Amino acid sequence: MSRKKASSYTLGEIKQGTPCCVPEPHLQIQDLAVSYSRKTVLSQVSLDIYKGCITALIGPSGCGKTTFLSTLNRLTDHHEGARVSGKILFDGQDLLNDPVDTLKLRRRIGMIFQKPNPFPLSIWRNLELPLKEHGVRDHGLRRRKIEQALKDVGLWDEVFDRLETSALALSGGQQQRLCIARALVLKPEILLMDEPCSALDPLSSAVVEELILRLRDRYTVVIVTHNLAQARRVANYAGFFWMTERVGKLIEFGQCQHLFEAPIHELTAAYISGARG
Amino acid sequence: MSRKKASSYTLGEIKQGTPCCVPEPHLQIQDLAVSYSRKTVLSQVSLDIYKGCITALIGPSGCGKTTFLSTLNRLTDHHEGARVSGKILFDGQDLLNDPVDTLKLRRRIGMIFQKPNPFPLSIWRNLELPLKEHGVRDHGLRRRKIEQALKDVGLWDEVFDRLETSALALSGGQQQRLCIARALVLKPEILLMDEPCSALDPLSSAVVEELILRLRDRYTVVIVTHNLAQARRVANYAGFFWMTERVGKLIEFGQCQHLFEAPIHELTAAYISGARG
Amino acid sequence: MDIKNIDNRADRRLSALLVLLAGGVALLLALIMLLLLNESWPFIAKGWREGTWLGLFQNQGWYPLEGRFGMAPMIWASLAVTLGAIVLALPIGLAYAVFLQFYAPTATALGFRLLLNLLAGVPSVVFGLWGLTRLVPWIAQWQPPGASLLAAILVLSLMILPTVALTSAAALAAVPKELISGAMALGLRRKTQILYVVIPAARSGIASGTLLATARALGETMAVLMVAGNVVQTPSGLFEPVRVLTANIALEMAYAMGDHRASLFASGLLLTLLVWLLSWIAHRVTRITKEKRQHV
Amino acid sequence: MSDRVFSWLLFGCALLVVSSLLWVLGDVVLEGVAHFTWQFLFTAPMDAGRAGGISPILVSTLWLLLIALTVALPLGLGVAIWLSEFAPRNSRFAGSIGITLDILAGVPSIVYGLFGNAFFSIYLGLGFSLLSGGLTLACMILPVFVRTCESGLRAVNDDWRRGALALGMTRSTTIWHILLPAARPAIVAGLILGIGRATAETAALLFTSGYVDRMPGSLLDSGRALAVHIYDLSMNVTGGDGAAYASALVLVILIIVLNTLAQSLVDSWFKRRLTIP
Amino acid sequence: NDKRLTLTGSSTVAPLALEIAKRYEAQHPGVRIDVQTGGSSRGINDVRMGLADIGMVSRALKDSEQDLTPYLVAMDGIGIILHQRNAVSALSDEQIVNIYTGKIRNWKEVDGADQPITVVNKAEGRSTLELFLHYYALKNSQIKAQVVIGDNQQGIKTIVGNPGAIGYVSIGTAEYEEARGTLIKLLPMAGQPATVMALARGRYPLSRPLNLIVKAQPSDLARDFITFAQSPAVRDLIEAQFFVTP
Ligand SMILES: Nc1ncnc2c1ncn2[C@@H]1O[C@H](COP(=O)(O)OP(=O)(O)OP(=O)(O)O)[C@@H](O)[C@H]1O
Ligand SMILES: Nc1ncnc2c1ncn2[C@@H]1O[C@H](COP(=O)(O)OP(=O)(O)OP(=O)(O)O)[C@@H](O)[C@H]1O
Ligand SMILES: [Mg+2]
Ligand SMILES: [Mg+2]
Ligand SMILES: O=P([O-])([O-])[O-]
Repeated sequence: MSRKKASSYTLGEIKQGTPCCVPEPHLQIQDLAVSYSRKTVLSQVSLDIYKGCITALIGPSGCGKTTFLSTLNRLTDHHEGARVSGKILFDGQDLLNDPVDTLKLRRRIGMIFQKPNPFPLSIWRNLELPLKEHGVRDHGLRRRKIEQALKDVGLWDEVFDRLETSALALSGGQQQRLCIARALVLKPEILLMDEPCSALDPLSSAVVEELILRLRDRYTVVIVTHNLAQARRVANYAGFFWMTERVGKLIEFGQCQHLFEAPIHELTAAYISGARG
Repeated sequence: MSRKKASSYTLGEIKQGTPCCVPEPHLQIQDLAVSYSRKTVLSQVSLDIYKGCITALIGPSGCGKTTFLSTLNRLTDHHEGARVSGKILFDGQDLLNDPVDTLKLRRRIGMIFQKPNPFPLSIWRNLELPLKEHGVRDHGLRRRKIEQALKDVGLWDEVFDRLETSALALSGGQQQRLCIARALVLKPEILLMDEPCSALDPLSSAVVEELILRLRDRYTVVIVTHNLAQARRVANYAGFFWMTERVGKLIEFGQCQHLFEAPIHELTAAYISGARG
Repeated sequence: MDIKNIDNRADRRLSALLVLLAGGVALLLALIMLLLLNESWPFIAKGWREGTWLGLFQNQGWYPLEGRFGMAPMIWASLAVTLGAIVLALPIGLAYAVFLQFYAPTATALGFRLLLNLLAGVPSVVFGLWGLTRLVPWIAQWQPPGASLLAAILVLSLMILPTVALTSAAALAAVPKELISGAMALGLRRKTQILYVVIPAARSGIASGTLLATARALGETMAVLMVAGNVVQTPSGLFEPVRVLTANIALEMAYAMGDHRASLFASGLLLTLLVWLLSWIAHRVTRITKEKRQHV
Repeated sequence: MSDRVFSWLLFGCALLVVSSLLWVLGDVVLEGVAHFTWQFLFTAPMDAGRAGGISPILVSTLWLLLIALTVALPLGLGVAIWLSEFAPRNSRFAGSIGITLDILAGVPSIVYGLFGNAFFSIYLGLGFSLLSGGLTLACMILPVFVRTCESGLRAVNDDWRRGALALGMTRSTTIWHILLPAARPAIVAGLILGIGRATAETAALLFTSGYVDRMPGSLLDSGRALAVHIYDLSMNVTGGDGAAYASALVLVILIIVLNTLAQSLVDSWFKRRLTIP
Repeated sequence: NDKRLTLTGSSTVAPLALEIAKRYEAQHPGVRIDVQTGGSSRGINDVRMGLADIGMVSRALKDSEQDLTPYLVAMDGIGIILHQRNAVSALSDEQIVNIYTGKIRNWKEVDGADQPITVVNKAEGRSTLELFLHYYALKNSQIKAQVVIGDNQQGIKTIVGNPGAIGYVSIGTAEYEEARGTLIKLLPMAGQPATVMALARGRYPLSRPLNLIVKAQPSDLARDFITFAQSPAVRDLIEAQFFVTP
């Protein structure tokens, strides 16, 4: 696999972040519940997302993992009929109940989707657009930021000579890395990733996974994945969602190793052993 | 889970089929290769599918599992630009090189797809249409066959009072079972199943899996699945596909237990331990 | 699904029958072209023999009874009217579609869409009637004679607006939701999302709708005849009357004999060739966008 | 430009469109209602249309529509089916049929009038008659109808085609029982478009179906269409304005009625077939 | 087949012929008469080719058309019309020629208000145009029009909507509109008021015959219809269409 190539990535200078697994909460979620036009799909979710750590969320299809991620950057605002209750504390602010500038919030909390969704613009414009939008007027500065972001995701060498071509002409894996670069270029604090590898072929998937691993310590990452092996490989913390009576709940949350090797809840045990789901 | 309910299924009288795992080949595939407009996606596949057994095929996304299944009932005829070479022996006939009446062939080799695809007709008409098509003119006979098929998949009790309603109004799991019933109603000899549970929620998935298990001995089943645990639970034989240089190959084939517990090939070992794919 | 393999006899027979029907379509176009050519042949041949056919495209005036057949002013007028209508209808129709799709509350959107369907259903004579009795006098108050290029453009743009708006709305609706979520997740403003993400993503749909509308504008007859003033002259200002090719046919066809009639068929031929060109462009556009999207 | 200015601009455009529409429609309604009586629908025109009603004209219009649809419907459906279900993917013939249809759809109606006059009226010797007018209209609406039906058929889920193939069903059965019903919304939409164009057409009928405002006795009689009547009243009949507006009102209402009829057909069909569970 | 008659030709005559045909049909059950417009020259052409039994022509036959026999049905005149608010109340022939040829472009040059003149002309092929050109000895290419119209009514609508416009239409049409309060006025011509009355007295100069024409040997039915159309039995129909009985 392309591990060798991956190791030549640069993610910029290494910040002396809080070492992982010394838990300092970055986001505190308390008793979160979400319903779509009165039908509750998620309830009683409470957990902390720790700074600089990768938190993996697993669980069967339809149990509300995507919905949970969307509440964190208030994308649920735009879901029709969605009602969110509970508390999400971020930087001393309650994202759900205090007045929040969602545009700024989403700059600080980036999101990557299951299906790569580059804009139908050139590669360059894909990265330039969010920068311009968030007030980076200086052309040289933009240039440097974009180059850095593309290098961070290991895409620079592959595309530096065709930055003006359409982003849609990239392969799936390249598109997904471009989307990650697009989020990184805004220097977010937290990255939400919704099954970032599940639409990719195994080769691209491995490259993207490698990249996620390299984000650890520098960013707080919350990743939803169906691939249990992947969760094990990359995460510090893991949460397991399950659906009871069509309502999603967080069944178990803890250090990744504990959850996978010594699950407390029998549903968790059944799920990770493959007996269920 | 609904195991108890599932156990009340009837699959008609139990035929005294050849006991499983006493291998008698039903399909013999020899050196099969498939290419799409000159790009080879599958090559050097040789294996036997044994009568009355369930053969599970596993492997990462894109390695050609669906393509392989499609060659067996000549659905590849309808794939754009597909060219198939090699031999598939079925009942003394070479499906690829001898003249074959594909309509009859497909009656004998049924197929179930990943996404349930009931026709946009009533439940009843979904089963009636293929019967009529294959010349079952007698109304009473049709009625009996349809009822039997619905009972076989455990759907009769759930829908007998609304056979005239749209099949699209059924839940995902019910739809998939209806599709299986639609295939069974033609009394095929072989059933090809392409990830039949992967689009279903965990509950429905369990019910369908239960049903597949009950098909063993009465039908020859080839099932593609991403869920290794599922493969282990249901299959007698298992094959592992892997992609090298963008061409899918059958890496290992053998009895299910052997493949999962004592894989010969290191790629197989890596894949089933979750380190790859 | 590819259909190259047809498994049995019944299907092959059906296929053969349908191929015949499809051939009929090709025949129809051939027949139209043939008849137009046949009817206009005396005129074209004469022009060719006498070397005057270039005169068609020169500004010698349109006086068929005096044997002068200069079509150039009408060609320019047709193009000017069409272009003007598109330039007006495209941004407004697109804005309407965006409003419908992304801004209007559901109930309002429903009402607005209904109105659009209504507008699409109004026959062109009715627009002509309205233009003749309301719009033209209104313009004349301000710049006589009123019947003018401007009046034609206004009436036409109103007529093609539903086409532009409905096709654009469909194209906008087909933009993948993931793309919009992506834009939101980056904290882009609504305006940026629409201008730089949604519209570019929908551009091929919008373009093909626009080309459809262009063909419609080029081919419209009655409404233009009723408001454009119909003076054969090269358009030189918005308030000048003009005559378009289609209106010319409708105005004179009933009266035309001999060469005059043949010249009208020749202008019909010319219009058809213009439409041919237009759909060729449309095919190029869709092919290019398709190629661009293909993965390397 | 701020977000707010942008949305006001959009709102302004929408308002502009709506107000000009109301101007046009309001005019037709106000002027039309003033001259309209129920008698108007059921009496023949007198005094060149200034007095009396429009009954023979309505009858001629409906005859023209009927002829056009009777010819264009089966023909168009056949071509659409061939294009979407039978034509080989890269066939040049199919490609050129597609281009031909696009050109035909764009050919100005007045050119169809020239063609109809030269071909049906003179060459085939049908003279000025409902038949030659109706056939001309059929040619005119055919391409639009084919294209709409074709795209409707293409939009039908491939899953169903695959399912039908795997059951060994013939293509004819699949088309008849599944694809056509599934594409019915598009077929009805094409119908609406065709009806709209045919009912509102003036230019193509001036030289084909003619000018006679008597009740047609046979299809070989000349008959005046409603749109031609409006044109004649407003352009050629002194004091015909009132009747012209009343006829315009009838024409608009006729088209709306046909429109909503077709639309509600689609809606009810959707509700009947695609019940969402 | 001798129970059916086809009339084609002048759009001026067509509405009248249609009414006459209806009355004739009512009196002769089983007879069908189809009337199609197409302009005077089409009427002549169709009769020659045998496509129509009777042609309608809204002018006198030319020398080249002596193979046909005309039957006068009614008289019509062409009048110059202005917008009612136009201060000008009379124009000489020379002034009209100058206006139509673009030498006079503003009403103030003919003692009107300071307002540009909009010249309304007819499309080629119409006999109204031919007559107008013939009377003023003009060629169509000399005319500098701002608006070209197809039929009478479009002309009237154009003038109503445009106070600076000048045009010419059938007198009957104009009188009817004037009487209904439409904002137009008819100018006298050569000292004669442009009225149906003056036309009837034969004093109005710019007048034309409305003819039905047939080939040398018309059918009995055609002959009978023409006789009917010339009889007093249709006088009220002619007047209702604002033409003058000969
Ligand atoms: N916009 C919406 N409106 C109504 N219901 C919704 C909406 N989005 C999601 N749901 C429902 O909420 C539940 C949770 O959906 P969600 O997408 O969060 O699940 P998930 O865990 O991400 O599943 P998957 O693994 O398939 O992505 C589902 O039952 C889904 O049908
Ligand atoms: N109709 C087609 N035309 C061209 N290439 C195709 C076509 N169908 C499949 N392929 C290619 O063939 C390869 C094998 O595809 P296939 O669908 O058989 O994989 P798979 O193992 O079933 O994957 P998955 O687990 O995602 O279903 C892929 O690279 C795919 O892109
Ligand atoms: Mg999800
Ligand atoms: Mg597959
Ligand atoms: O139709 P015309 O009477 O003007 O020939």
